[in-house]
Amino acid sequence: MTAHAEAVAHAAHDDRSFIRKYVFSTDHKTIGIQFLFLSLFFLLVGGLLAMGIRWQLGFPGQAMPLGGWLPQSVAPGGVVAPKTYNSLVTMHGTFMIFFAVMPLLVGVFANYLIPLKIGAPDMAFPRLNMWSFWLMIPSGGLMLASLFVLGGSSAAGWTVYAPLSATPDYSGVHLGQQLWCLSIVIFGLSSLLGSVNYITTVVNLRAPGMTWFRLPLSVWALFITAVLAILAVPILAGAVIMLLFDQTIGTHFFQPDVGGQPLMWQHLFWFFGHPEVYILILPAMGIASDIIANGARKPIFGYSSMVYAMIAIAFLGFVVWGHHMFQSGMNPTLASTFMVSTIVIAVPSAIKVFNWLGTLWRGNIHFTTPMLNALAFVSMFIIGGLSGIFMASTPVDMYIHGTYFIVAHIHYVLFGGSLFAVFAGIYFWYPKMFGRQMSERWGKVHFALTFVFYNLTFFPMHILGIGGEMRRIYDPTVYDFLRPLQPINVFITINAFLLGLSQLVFAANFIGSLFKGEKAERNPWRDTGLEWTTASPPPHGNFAETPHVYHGPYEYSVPGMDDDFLPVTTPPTGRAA
Amino acid sequence: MEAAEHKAPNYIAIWGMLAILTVVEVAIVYFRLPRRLTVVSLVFLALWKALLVALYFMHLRFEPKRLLYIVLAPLPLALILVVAVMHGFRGP
Amino acid sequence: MHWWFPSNASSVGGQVDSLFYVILYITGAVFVLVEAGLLVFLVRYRRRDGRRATYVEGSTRAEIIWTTIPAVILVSLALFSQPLWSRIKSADTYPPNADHLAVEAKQFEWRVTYPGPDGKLGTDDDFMQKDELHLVVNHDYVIDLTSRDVVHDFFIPAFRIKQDAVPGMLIKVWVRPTVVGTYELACAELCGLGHYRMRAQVVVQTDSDYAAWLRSQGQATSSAPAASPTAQEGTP
Amino acid sequence: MTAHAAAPSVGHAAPAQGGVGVYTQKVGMWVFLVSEVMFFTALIGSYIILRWGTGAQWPDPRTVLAIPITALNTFILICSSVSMVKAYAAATRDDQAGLKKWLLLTVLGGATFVSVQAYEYHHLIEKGFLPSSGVFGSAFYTMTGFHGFHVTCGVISMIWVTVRAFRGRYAGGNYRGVETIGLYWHFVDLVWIILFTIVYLI
Repeated sequence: MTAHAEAVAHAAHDDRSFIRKYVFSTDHKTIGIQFLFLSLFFLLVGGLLAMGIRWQLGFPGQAMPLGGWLPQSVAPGGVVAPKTYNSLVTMHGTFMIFFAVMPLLVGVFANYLIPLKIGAPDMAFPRLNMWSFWLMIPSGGLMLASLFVLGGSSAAGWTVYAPLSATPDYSGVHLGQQLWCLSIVIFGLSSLLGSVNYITTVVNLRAPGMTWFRLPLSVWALFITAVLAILAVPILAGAVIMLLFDQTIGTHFFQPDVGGQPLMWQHLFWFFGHPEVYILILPAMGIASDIIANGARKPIFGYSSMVYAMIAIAFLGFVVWGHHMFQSGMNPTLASTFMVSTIVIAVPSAIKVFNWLGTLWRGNIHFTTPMLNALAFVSMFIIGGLSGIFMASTPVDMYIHGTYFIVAHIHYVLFGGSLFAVFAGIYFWYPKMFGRQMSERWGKVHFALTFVFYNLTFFPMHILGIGGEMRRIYDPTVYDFLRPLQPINVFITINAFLLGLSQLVFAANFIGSLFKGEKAERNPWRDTGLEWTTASPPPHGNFAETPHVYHGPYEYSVPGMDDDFLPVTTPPTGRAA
Repeated sequence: MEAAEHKAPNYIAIWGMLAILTVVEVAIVYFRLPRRLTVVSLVFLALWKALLVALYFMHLRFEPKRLLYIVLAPLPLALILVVAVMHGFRGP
Repeated sequence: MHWWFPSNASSVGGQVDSLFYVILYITGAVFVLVEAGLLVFLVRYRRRDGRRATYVEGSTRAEIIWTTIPAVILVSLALFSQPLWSRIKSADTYPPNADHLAVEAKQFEWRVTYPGPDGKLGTDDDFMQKDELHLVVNHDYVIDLTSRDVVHDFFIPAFRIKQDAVPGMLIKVWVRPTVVGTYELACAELCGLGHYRMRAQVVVQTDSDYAAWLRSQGQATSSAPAASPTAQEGTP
Repeated sequence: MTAHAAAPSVGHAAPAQGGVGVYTQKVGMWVFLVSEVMFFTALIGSYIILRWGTGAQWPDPRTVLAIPITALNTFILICSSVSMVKAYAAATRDDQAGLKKWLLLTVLGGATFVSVQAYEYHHLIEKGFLPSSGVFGSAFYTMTGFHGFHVTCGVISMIWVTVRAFRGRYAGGNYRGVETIGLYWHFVDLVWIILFTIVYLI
């Protein structure tokens, strides 16, 4: 075990320079934490943009608080201009999906957890891993810069439908859209390097005894997510490059007047976009599974069907993209095919929900902050999943497509689903990452405020959608049939601001606990996982000696044992490892 | 467990085969056969060449089956994408 | 305060609404059952000292049940939706005796071309009207939907009809209004900075009112292109 | 784990539990190539879709492009693939002289391919065939351009591998670096075989 001897030596005296240790680090734990800070920053940016959107929708045509500070071209007299509004909508979606939620789930947890949870000293390609993080800097930087260039940032929606996006004359956006494309291509490269690493690491670097069906569901989920990313993100990169060429060197891929196909953009985008939806929810499912088993002190109900359900979702995720395009002018017979595949993909999601309920059944549920967030994930994912069924039915989709019903659905999945799981994960692994506990009391306050205001913000959006309110509309009061719905918009806006403010509690708790938090022990949650058998935070090289795995990942409340958890490294005889 | 265990294939023979197939391809184009026949035979020849490269030069033939599954994974998806989009446009 | 569907005014709207309600009742029931189950478990199995969780790893029978039931419900929903969908969107099932109109979307207006007195598109007496769509009640129309620049979306909430207008494509949309009245046509696909005000009026009239309107248009177009009274935009 | 742990350029090697029975760099390269397949699917797929959608107006490639010179270029790329595989075979036998010779020939083949392509571009642009010349021009330059970019990256990494070979880094049966870069090289060749048929011949 020469390599491990080396790793141990590293752990004993870590002689890396400051820059190698904290800046250009190849240690997966440092990279995960770097991703955490970066994506929380982008979460803040995306959230602020959302506040701008909500102000305009709640109080159209009124000056925004502090809006006077913005340049006149962006917000004349502090009032959001129509083009600014379109930019806000576009950049909110872009930042949240590509730079906040995806790196939070994949960049943070895949990097931090995979090697620790499978008993590897680091990733398979640590240097590529470092590049994967450092490419996010130019990518996010270009996207941020596009907010400030002449002509404004991309204003064609986060889906940047061609030809609006491909032809500057139509959108009035020149450089902003090109920067958007460039940023997404670099993002794709970063995601690719990360995913190659995650897949190879899980395939080749599992500790002795860590068989495929002993992998925790979080690792399974992150592995499947990486597979999805490997297959889907290159399609986006290819499409975005074509879009960029349409704008810069005069190609005609999406320009109908010379034989290009605008619908081809939508097909390519959603061939990436739908797997992307699962990239954003599968890791959340995995994280929630780990935390729910821990909180309920019970093995996960139906472990192998959970795994097969995720594999099924991953595969079916590639054959449902057309359901974003039911009303796009696509052949209606093909749309029917997509309706069936979409309906089928709901089944594995249902299985997962029932299995989580089965896990809680006859458990001994500890209501810790991570557990509360994980439970919120389950209950919100139920709503998001059920509202998706409306869209799967093609005739109903004809009415609700492109309305606030869709906006409600996506936020129930991406905020109610993914973000609650992200919060759960941060509260849960914070002691491992930083060696200190976050405050449980303030964590619960944050959870309660978020849960309440989140629902008050997004649930009424269903009603707006049923009333027919279109998304991405600068001023809904232009329409007679939407004017009666305006009080709902005001209500949503107020709650959205309160939801935003509630996150200050999280920020204070997160930053405060870095310095003042109670010192964490090795295994504060009494969890069975491998990462809890090493120090908090783990040393460089992770484990003092190669761990050996003897059990499945969720051996809680095993009959005949004193403790209610059995760490995976405990040999079957009961002797301590 | 590595590649050294199998007998190295005759690379020069495969090279000759690839060269011949290329010549045949170009010849087909200049013979101006019926359009459909041209397309079908060219696609067939291209796949044949691609397979030769993948199986022998990239020695997929001698790798464990599980690696083969990883490699084959994207092909059905690529096919689904292209075929679906081709049929996605509304009929006249 | 009207916080629900706009009242329906087309032949297919009723069926779309019923399908919506069917799904609403099914998902509503599932929602209540599952969330209630979750809450009951949370209360009943909350942490108590001296109690241990029961070591259960799963149950194949339970899993088969909760795989099969959703699968059956969902597949029957798909089967339910299919006929209505192909009736609304498949051009070959449209009524053969329908009248034809052409709607061209451009940033940020709807240009409606009427066939004129001869009832045929593409003849000299065609005339164009901006942002105003006049239809005769209980009459079938097939609208040739095109776009001049970017992707727009032809959305009449009261008709429950939505269809993208894609540049380079001609898409046929079938509508049959059933209630006389004035409705709104909205663009439901982000199409640029004036997207929010890409609004038109849909006027569903009786046969005689329509004829009177058509005559007035004939006079207007003979002298000058029709200036639509509702063309002025902006917030009301 | 003595011979296997000696793999270069990896921070740590851990004992693998099963895995696919293939060393880590090779798995990584194959996973990367899988994503490359999807990238070229986006480009080649778009070409097929656009051509299908355009129908009869599509120009006949034979009248626009120079097929004989490209056929020759195809042959050159195939040759460089053979020299690559010969270099790998030499590395597995620890035949250092052979390894260096074949690697140099591979670099030469790749560089020739890129040069001929640059000449072809120059020629076509002089004739007035540009990326803005209809959808065919758009697709032609994007597809062949990205393939050329991949070959260029390949040549650069191949030069690096050759330098390492001259420094004796692949001595003693340490052929993994050569094999891994070879996989990429053959993949680029494979893509060209498909591209050549679809863009130039059909």
